[in-house]
Amino acid sequence: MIIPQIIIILLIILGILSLQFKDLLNAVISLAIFSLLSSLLFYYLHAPDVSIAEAAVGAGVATVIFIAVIGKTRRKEE
Amino acid sequence: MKLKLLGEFLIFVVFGFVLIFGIDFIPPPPSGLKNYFVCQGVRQTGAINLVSSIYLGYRAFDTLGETIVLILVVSGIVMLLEKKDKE
Amino acid sequence: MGIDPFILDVVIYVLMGISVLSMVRVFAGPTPEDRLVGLNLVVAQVLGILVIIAVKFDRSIYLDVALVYAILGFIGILAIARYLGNDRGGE
Amino acid sequence: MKESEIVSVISRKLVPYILIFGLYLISYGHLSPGGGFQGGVVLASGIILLALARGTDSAQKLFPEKNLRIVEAKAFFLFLFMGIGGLVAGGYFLQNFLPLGKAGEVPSAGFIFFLNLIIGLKVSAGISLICFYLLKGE
Repeated sequence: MIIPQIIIILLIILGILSLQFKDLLNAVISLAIFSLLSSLLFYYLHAPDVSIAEAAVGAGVATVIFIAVIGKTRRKEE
Repeated sequence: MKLKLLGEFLIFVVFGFVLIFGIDFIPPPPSGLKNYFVCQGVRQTGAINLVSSIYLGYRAFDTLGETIVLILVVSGIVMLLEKKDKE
Repeated sequence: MGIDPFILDVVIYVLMGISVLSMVRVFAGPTPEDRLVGLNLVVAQVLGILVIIAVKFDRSIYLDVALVYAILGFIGILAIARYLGNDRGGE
Repeated sequence: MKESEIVSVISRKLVPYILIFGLYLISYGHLSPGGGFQGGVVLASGIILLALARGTDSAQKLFPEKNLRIVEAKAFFLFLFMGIGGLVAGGYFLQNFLPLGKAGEVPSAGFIFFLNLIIGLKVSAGISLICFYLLKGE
Protein backbone atom coordinates (compact mmCIF):
# COMPACT_ATOMS: atom_id res chain seq x y z
CA MET A 1 0.00 0.00 0.00
CA ILE A 2 1.15 3.51 -0.74
CA ILE A 3 -1.30 5.54 1.37
CA PRO A 4 1.10 6.23 4.34
CA GLN A 5 3.80 7.50 1.96
CA ILE A 6 1.36 9.92 0.30
CA ILE A 7 0.19 11.16 3.70
CA ILE A 8 3.76 11.67 4.97
CA ILE A 9 4.75 13.69 1.87
CA LEU A 10 1.63 15.87 2.27
CA LEU A 11 2.47 16.34 5.96
CA ILE A 12 5.96 17.61 5.12
CA ILE A 13 4.58 20.02 2.52
CA LEU A 14 1.95 21.35 4.94
CA GLY A 15 4.49 21.81 7.74
CA ILE A 16 6.89 23.82 5.55
CA LEU A 17 3.97 25.85 4.20
CA SER A 18 2.64 26.75 7.65
CA LEU A 19 6.10 28.07 8.55
CA GLN A 20 6.31 30.19 5.41
CA PHE A 21 2.95 31.99 5.54
CA LYS A 22 3.04 35.63 6.59
CA ASP A 23 -0.69 35.80 7.33
CA LEU A 24 -1.11 33.77 10.51
CA LEU A 25 -4.70 32.81 9.68
CA ASN A 26 -3.43 30.81 6.70
CA ALA A 27 -0.94 29.09 8.98
CA VAL A 28 -3.78 28.09 11.32
CA ILE A 29 -5.79 26.61 8.44
CA SER A 30 -2.74 24.72 7.24
CA LEU A 31 -2.14 23.35 10.76
CA ALA A 32 -5.78 22.20 10.92
CA ILE A 33 -5.26 20.12 7.76
CA PHE A 34 -1.95 18.90 9.23
CA SER A 35 -3.68 17.52 12.31
CA LEU A 36 -6.46 16.01 10.18
CA LEU A 37 -3.96 14.12 8.00
CA SER A 38 -1.87 12.96 10.96
CA SER A 39 -5.05 11.65 12.54
CA LEU A 40 -5.71 9.71 9.32
CA LEU A 41 -2.15 8.33 9.46
CA PHE A 42 -2.55 7.10 13.06
CA TYR A 43 -5.90 5.57 12.11
CA TYR A 44 -4.35 3.76 9.18
CA LEU A 45 -1.60 2.33 11.41
CA HIS A 46 -4.20 0.76 13.78
CA ALA A 47 -3.98 3.21 16.66
CA PRO A 48 -7.55 4.48 17.12
CA ASP A 49 -6.92 5.82 20.64
CA VAL A 50 -4.25 8.25 19.48
CA SER A 51 -6.35 9.06 16.44
CA ILE A 52 -9.36 10.07 18.55
CA ALA A 53 -7.18 12.29 20.75
CA GLU A 54 -5.53 13.93 17.75
CA ALA A 55 -8.86 14.50 15.98
CA ALA A 56 -10.56 15.98 19.03
CA VAL A 57 -7.69 18.23 20.03
CA GLY A 58 -6.64 19.28 16.52
CA ALA A 59 -10.09 19.91 15.11
CA GLY A 60 -11.77 21.60 18.04
CA VAL A 61 -9.64 22.91 20.83
CA ALA A 62 -6.32 23.84 19.22
CA THR A 63 -7.90 25.84 16.39
CA VAL A 64 -10.15 27.76 18.79
CA ILE A 65 -7.20 28.61 21.04
CA PHE A 66 -5.05 29.73 18.09
CA ILE A 67 -7.85 31.92 16.73
CA ALA A 68 -8.49 33.47 20.15
CA VAL A 69 -4.80 34.27 20.53
CA ILE A 70 -4.67 35.81 17.03
CA GLY A 71 -7.67 37.92 18.00
CA LYS A 72 -5.82 39.17 21.07
CA THR A 73 -2.59 39.96 19.17
CA ARG A 74 -1.71 40.96 15.59
CA ARG A 75 -2.75 38.97 12.55
CA LYS A 76 0.10 39.68 10.13
CA GLU A 77 3.63 38.62 10.76
CA GLU A 78 6.34 41.09 9.79
CA MET B 1 16.59 35.77 2.83
CA LYS B 2 17.52 33.29 0.09
CA LEU B 3 20.56 32.18 2.09
CA LYS B 4 18.44 31.62 5.19
CA LEU B 5 16.01 29.44 3.24
CA LEU B 6 18.95 27.46 1.84
CA GLY B 7 20.28 26.93 5.36
CA GLU B 8 16.91 25.67 6.56
CA PHE B 9 16.69 23.30 3.62
CA LEU B 10 20.23 22.02 4.31
CA ILE B 11 19.39 21.33 7.98
CA PHE B 12 16.22 19.53 6.88
CA VAL B 13 18.11 17.30 4.42
CA VAL B 14 20.92 16.47 6.89
CA PHE B 15 18.54 15.57 9.70
CA GLY B 16 16.39 13.57 7.30
CA PHE B 17 19.37 11.50 6.20
CA VAL B 18 20.49 10.97 9.79
CA LEU B 19 17.03 9.83 10.82
CA ILE B 20 16.43 7.60 7.79
CA PHE B 21 19.79 5.81 7.93
CA GLY B 22 20.07 5.92 11.69
CA ILE B 23 17.03 3.71 12.07
CA ASP B 24 19.07 0.73 10.86
CA PHE B 25 21.48 0.98 13.79
CA ILE B 26 18.85 1.13 16.55
CA PRO B 27 18.55 -2.28 18.23
CA PRO B 28 15.05 -3.79 18.17
CA PRO B 29 13.00 -3.08 21.30
CA PRO B 30 12.85 -5.85 23.92
CA SER B 31 9.73 -7.94 23.46
CA GLY B 32 9.48 -9.38 26.98
CA LEU B 33 7.43 -6.53 28.44
CA LYS B 34 5.14 -6.41 25.39
CA ASN B 35 4.45 -10.13 25.61
CA TYR B 36 3.76 -9.79 29.35
CA PHE B 37 1.20 -7.03 28.79
CA VAL B 38 -0.53 -8.82 25.92
CA CYS B 39 -0.76 -12.14 27.76
CA GLN B 40 -1.55 -10.97 31.29
CA GLY B 41 -3.19 -7.56 30.78
CA VAL B 42 -6.81 -8.57 30.34
CA ARG B 43 -6.71 -11.11 33.16
CA GLN B 44 -5.01 -8.84 35.69
CA THR B 45 -6.86 -5.55 35.13
CA GLY B 46 -10.14 -6.65 33.57
CA ALA B 47 -10.08 -4.05 30.78
CA ILE B 48 -10.25 -5.17 27.15
CA ASN B 49 -8.71 -1.94 25.83
CA LEU B 50 -5.03 -2.54 26.52
CA VAL B 51 -4.08 1.12 26.24
CA SER B 52 -6.51 2.00 28.99
CA SER B 53 -5.33 -0.88 31.16
CA ILE B 54 -1.72 0.27 30.82
CA TYR B 55 -2.15 3.99 31.49
CA LEU B 56 -4.62 3.55 34.33
CA GLY B 57 -3.61 0.15 35.66
CA TYR B 58 0.09 -0.49 35.40
CA ARG B 59 1.23 3.12 34.94
CA ALA B 60 -1.37 5.04 36.95
CA PHE B 61 1.31 7.09 38.69
CA ASP B 62 2.24 8.72 35.36
CA THR B 63 -1.39 9.75 34.90
CA LEU B 64 -1.29 11.42 38.32
CA GLY B 65 1.64 13.50 37.04
CA GLU B 66 -0.32 14.44 33.91
CA THR B 67 -3.21 15.75 35.99
CA ILE B 68 -0.75 17.90 37.97
CA VAL B 69 0.55 19.35 34.67
CA LEU B 70 -2.99 20.17 33.54
CA ILE B 71 -3.91 21.87 36.82
CA LEU B 72 -0.71 23.96 36.61
CA VAL B 73 -1.55 25.07 33.04
CA VAL B 74 -5.09 26.08 33.99
CA SER B 75 -3.99 28.01 37.07
CA GLY B 76 -1.30 29.81 35.05
CA ILE B 77 -3.74 30.90 32.36
CA VAL B 78 -6.32 32.01 34.93
CA MET B 79 -3.67 34.04 36.76
CA LEU B 80 -2.38 35.72 33.59
CA LEU B 81 -5.73 36.66 32.09
CA GLU B 82 -7.55 37.64 35.26
CA LYS B 83 -4.95 40.25 36.10
CA LYS B 84 -5.58 41.91 32.76
CA ASP B 85 -9.31 42.33 33.41
CA LYS B 86 -8.85 44.20 36.66
CA GLU B 87 -6.66 46.96 35.27
CA MET C 1 -17.91 -11.88 2.88
CA GLY C 2 -19.03 -8.36 2.14
CA ILE C 3 -17.60 -6.09 -0.47
CA ASP C 4 -14.61 -6.98 -2.63
CA PRO C 5 -11.50 -5.43 -0.99
CA PHE C 6 -10.16 -4.37 -4.36
CA ILE C 7 -13.13 -2.04 -4.88
CA LEU C 8 -12.56 -0.54 -1.42
CA ASP C 9 -8.90 0.08 -2.28
CA VAL C 10 -9.91 1.81 -5.52
CA VAL C 11 -12.39 4.00 -3.64
CA ILE C 12 -9.75 4.94 -1.06
CA TYR C 13 -7.28 5.90 -3.81
CA VAL C 14 -9.88 7.97 -5.65
CA LEU C 15 -10.87 9.84 -2.47
CA MET C 16 -7.20 10.43 -1.62
CA GLY C 17 -6.62 11.86 -5.12
CA ILE C 18 -9.65 14.14 -4.81
CA SER C 19 -8.48 15.43 -1.45
CA VAL C 20 -5.00 16.10 -2.87
CA LEU C 21 -6.65 18.05 -5.70
CA SER C 22 -8.71 20.09 -3.28
CA MET C 23 -5.61 20.75 -1.21
CA VAL C 24 -4.29 22.72 -4.18
CA ARG C 25 -6.82 25.41 -3.26
CA VAL C 26 -5.31 25.47 0.23
CA PHE C 27 -1.77 25.78 -1.09
CA ALA C 28 -2.47 28.51 -3.62
CA GLY C 29 -5.62 30.28 -2.54
CA PRO C 30 -5.23 34.04 -2.77
CA THR C 31 -7.45 34.90 0.22
CA PRO C 32 -8.11 33.12 3.54
CA GLU C 33 -11.71 32.47 2.49
CA ASP C 34 -10.55 30.26 -0.37
CA ARG C 35 -8.36 28.30 1.99
CA LEU C 36 -11.29 27.91 4.39
CA VAL C 37 -13.41 26.36 1.62
CA GLY C 38 -10.52 24.03 0.81
CA LEU C 39 -10.31 22.96 4.46
CA ASN C 40 -14.04 22.21 4.47
CA LEU C 41 -13.70 20.02 1.36
CA VAL C 42 -10.71 18.12 2.75
CA VAL C 43 -12.55 17.43 6.03
CA ALA C 44 -15.52 15.92 4.16
CA GLN C 45 -13.34 13.70 1.96
CA VAL C 46 -11.10 12.45 4.77
CA LEU C 47 -14.28 11.57 6.68
CA GLY C 48 -15.23 9.31 3.76
CA ILE C 49 -11.78 7.72 3.83
CA LEU C 50 -12.10 7.00 7.56
CA VAL C 51 -15.44 5.22 7.13
CA ILE C 52 -14.23 3.16 4.17
CA ILE C 53 -11.06 2.09 6.00
CA ALA C 54 -13.26 0.95 8.90
CA VAL C 55 -15.26 -1.17 6.46
CA LYS C 56 -12.07 -2.55 4.92
CA PHE C 57 -10.50 -3.56 8.24
CA ASP C 58 -13.87 -4.98 9.38
CA ARG C 59 -13.77 -3.38 12.84
CA SER C 60 -16.99 -1.70 13.88
CA ILE C 61 -15.42 0.11 16.86
CA TYR C 62 -13.15 2.06 14.50
CA LEU C 63 -16.24 4.03 13.44
CA ASP C 64 -15.93 6.03 16.69
CA VAL C 65 -13.07 8.02 15.19
CA ALA C 66 -15.18 9.00 12.20
CA LEU C 67 -18.02 9.97 14.54
CA VAL C 68 -15.70 12.21 16.57
CA TYR C 69 -14.50 13.95 13.43
CA ALA C 70 -18.01 14.31 12.03
CA ILE C 71 -19.21 15.99 15.23
CA LEU C 72 -16.19 18.13 16.01
CA GLY C 73 -14.81 18.89 12.55
CA PHE C 74 -16.87 22.00 12.07
CA ILE C 75 -16.04 23.73 15.35
CA GLY C 76 -12.67 24.89 14.05
CA ILE C 77 -14.24 26.04 10.78
CA LEU C 78 -16.89 27.91 12.79
CA ALA C 79 -14.21 29.65 14.85
CA ILE C 80 -12.25 30.74 11.76
CA ALA C 81 -15.40 31.93 9.98
CA ARG C 82 -16.49 33.88 13.06
CA TYR C 83 -13.11 35.60 13.23
CA LEU C 84 -13.28 36.50 9.52
CA GLY C 85 -16.79 37.87 9.94
CA ASN C 86 -15.73 40.00 12.91
CA ASP C 87 -12.77 41.29 10.94
CA ARG C 88 -14.91 42.35 7.99
CA GLY C 89 -17.66 43.76 10.19
CA GLY C 90 -15.25 45.90 12.14
CA GLU C 91 -13.91 47.76 9.10
CA MET D 1 -21.37 41.65 14.60
CA LYS D 2 -24.91 40.33 14.29
CA GLU D 3 -25.48 36.82 15.66
CA SER D 4 -26.51 34.30 13.03
CA GLU D 5 -29.87 32.65 13.65
CA ILE D 6 -28.97 29.32 11.97
CA VAL D 7 -25.74 28.78 13.89
CA SER D 8 -27.43 29.63 17.18
CA VAL D 9 -30.34 27.23 16.72
CA ILE D 10 -28.21 24.38 15.32
CA SER D 11 -25.68 24.63 18.12
CA ARG D 12 -28.41 24.66 20.76
CA LYS D 13 -29.85 21.45 19.29
CA LEU D 14 -26.45 19.78 18.78
CA VAL D 15 -24.78 20.37 22.15
CA PRO D 16 -26.73 17.71 24.17
CA TYR D 17 -25.74 15.02 21.68
CA ILE D 18 -22.10 16.05 21.88
CA LEU D 19 -22.22 15.82 25.68
CA ILE D 20 -23.85 12.38 25.53
CA PHE D 21 -21.22 11.19 23.06
CA GLY D 22 -18.45 12.44 25.33
CA LEU D 23 -19.95 10.56 28.28
CA TYR D 24 -20.14 7.44 26.08
CA LEU D 25 -16.45 7.75 25.20
CA ILE D 26 -15.56 8.11 28.89
CA SER D 27 -17.71 5.32 30.28
CA TYR D 28 -16.78 2.78 27.58
CA GLY D 29 -13.11 3.72 27.80
CA HIS D 30 -12.03 0.29 29.01
CA LEU D 31 -13.88 -1.60 26.25
CA SER D 32 -13.46 0.45 23.07
CA PRO D 33 -11.09 3.18 21.83
CA GLY D 34 -11.50 6.30 23.86
CA GLY D 35 -10.95 7.01 27.51
CA GLY D 36 -10.69 9.79 29.99
CA PHE D 37 -8.70 12.35 28.06
CA GLN D 38 -10.46 11.90 24.72
CA GLY D 39 -13.94 11.96 26.22
CA GLY D 40 -13.04 14.98 28.30
CA VAL D 41 -11.90 16.88 25.24
CA VAL D 42 -15.17 16.02 23.46
CA LEU D 43 -17.18 17.26 26.47
CA ALA D 44 -15.14 20.47 26.50
CA SER D 45 -15.75 20.91 22.76
CA GLY D 46 -19.49 20.89 23.39
CA ILE D 47 -19.14 23.69 25.92
CA ILE D 48 -16.82 25.60 23.56
CA LEU D 49 -19.37 25.28 20.74
CA LEU D 50 -22.00 26.83 23.00
CA ALA D 51 -19.61 29.65 23.89
CA LEU D 52 -18.70 30.26 20.24
CA ALA D 53 -22.22 30.31 18.87
CA ARG D 54 -24.12 32.12 21.63
CA GLY D 55 -21.49 34.10 23.50
CA THR D 56 -19.64 33.30 26.70
CA ASP D 57 -22.27 34.87 28.96
CA SER D 58 -24.96 32.52 27.66
CA ALA D 59 -22.66 29.51 28.10
CA GLN D 60 -21.76 30.54 31.62
CA LYS D 61 -25.40 30.41 32.67
CA LEU D 62 -25.38 26.66 32.03
CA PHE D 63 -21.81 25.96 33.09
CA PRO D 64 -20.83 28.59 35.65
CA GLU D 65 -17.18 29.37 35.96
CA LYS D 66 -17.16 28.84 39.71
CA ASN D 67 -18.43 25.25 39.36
CA LEU D 68 -15.84 24.46 36.70
CA ARG D 69 -13.10 25.68 39.01
CA ILE D 70 -14.48 23.57 41.86
CA VAL D 71 -14.63 20.45 39.65
CA GLU D 72 -11.08 21.09 38.45
CA ALA D 73 -9.73 21.28 41.98
CA LYS D 74 -11.82 18.54 43.59
CA ALA D 75 -11.16 15.94 40.89
CA PHE D 76 -7.46 16.01 41.66
CA PHE D 77 -8.09 15.21 45.32
CA LEU D 78 -10.53 12.46 44.33
CA PHE D 79 -7.75 10.92 42.25
CA LEU D 80 -5.44 11.03 45.27
CA PHE D 81 -8.12 9.48 47.49
CA MET D 82 -8.61 6.64 44.99
CA GLY D 83 -4.87 6.02 45.23
CA ILE D 84 -4.92 6.03 49.01
CA GLY D 85 -7.83 3.57 48.90
CA GLY D 86 -5.45 0.99 47.45
CA LEU D 87 -3.08 1.71 50.32
CA VAL D 88 -5.89 1.20 52.85
CA ALA D 89 -6.93 -2.08 51.25
CA GLY D 90 -3.56 -3.50 52.09
CA GLY D 91 -1.56 -3.02 48.90
CA TYR D 92 0.46 -0.32 47.22
CA PHE D 93 -0.46 3.20 46.11
CA LEU D 94 -3.05 3.25 43.26
CA GLN D 95 -3.79 -0.46 43.55
CA ASN D 96 -6.91 -1.84 41.93
CA PHE D 97 -8.90 -2.60 45.06
CA LEU D 98 -12.39 -3.02 43.59
CA PRO D 99 -13.64 -6.38 42.26
CA LEU D 100 -12.64 -6.92 38.64
CA GLY D 101 -15.81 -8.52 37.33
CA LYS D 102 -16.16 -10.33 34.02
CA ALA D 103 -14.07 -8.90 31.21
CA GLY D 104 -16.16 -7.40 28.43
CA GLU D 105 -19.12 -6.12 30.41
CA VAL D 106 -19.63 -2.49 31.30
CA PRO D 107 -19.13 -2.69 35.09
CA SER D 108 -15.86 -4.54 34.83
CA ALA D 109 -12.33 -3.44 35.63
CA GLY D 110 -13.58 -1.82 38.84
CA PHE D 111 -11.01 0.84 39.46
CA ILE D 112 -10.31 1.96 35.89
CA PHE D 113 -13.89 3.06 35.22
CA PHE D 114 -13.87 5.53 38.14
CA LEU D 115 -10.43 6.85 37.24
CA ASN D 116 -11.64 7.41 33.66
CA LEU D 117 -14.65 9.32 35.00
CA ILE D 118 -12.51 11.53 37.25
CA ILE D 119 -9.96 12.30 34.53
CA GLY D 120 -12.71 13.05 32.00
CA LEU D 121 -14.45 15.55 34.29
CA LYS D 122 -11.14 17.17 35.19
CA VAL D 123 -9.95 17.55 31.57
CA SER D 124 -13.28 18.92 30.39
CA ALA D 125 -13.44 21.47 33.22
CA GLY D 126 -9.85 22.59 32.64
CA ILE D 127 -10.03 22.99 28.87
CA SER D 128 -13.38 24.78 28.92
CA LEU D 129 -12.05 27.12 31.64
CA ILE D 130 -9.05 27.98 29.43
CA CYS D 131 -11.30 28.67 26.45
CA PHE D 132 -13.72 30.77 28.52
CA TYR D 133 -10.87 32.98 29.65
CA LEU D 134 -9.50 33.30 26.13
CA LEU D 135 -12.85 34.01 24.46
CA LYS D 136 -14.12 36.38 27.11
CA GLY D 137 -12.36 39.51 25.90
CA GLU D 138 -13.90 39.60 22.41
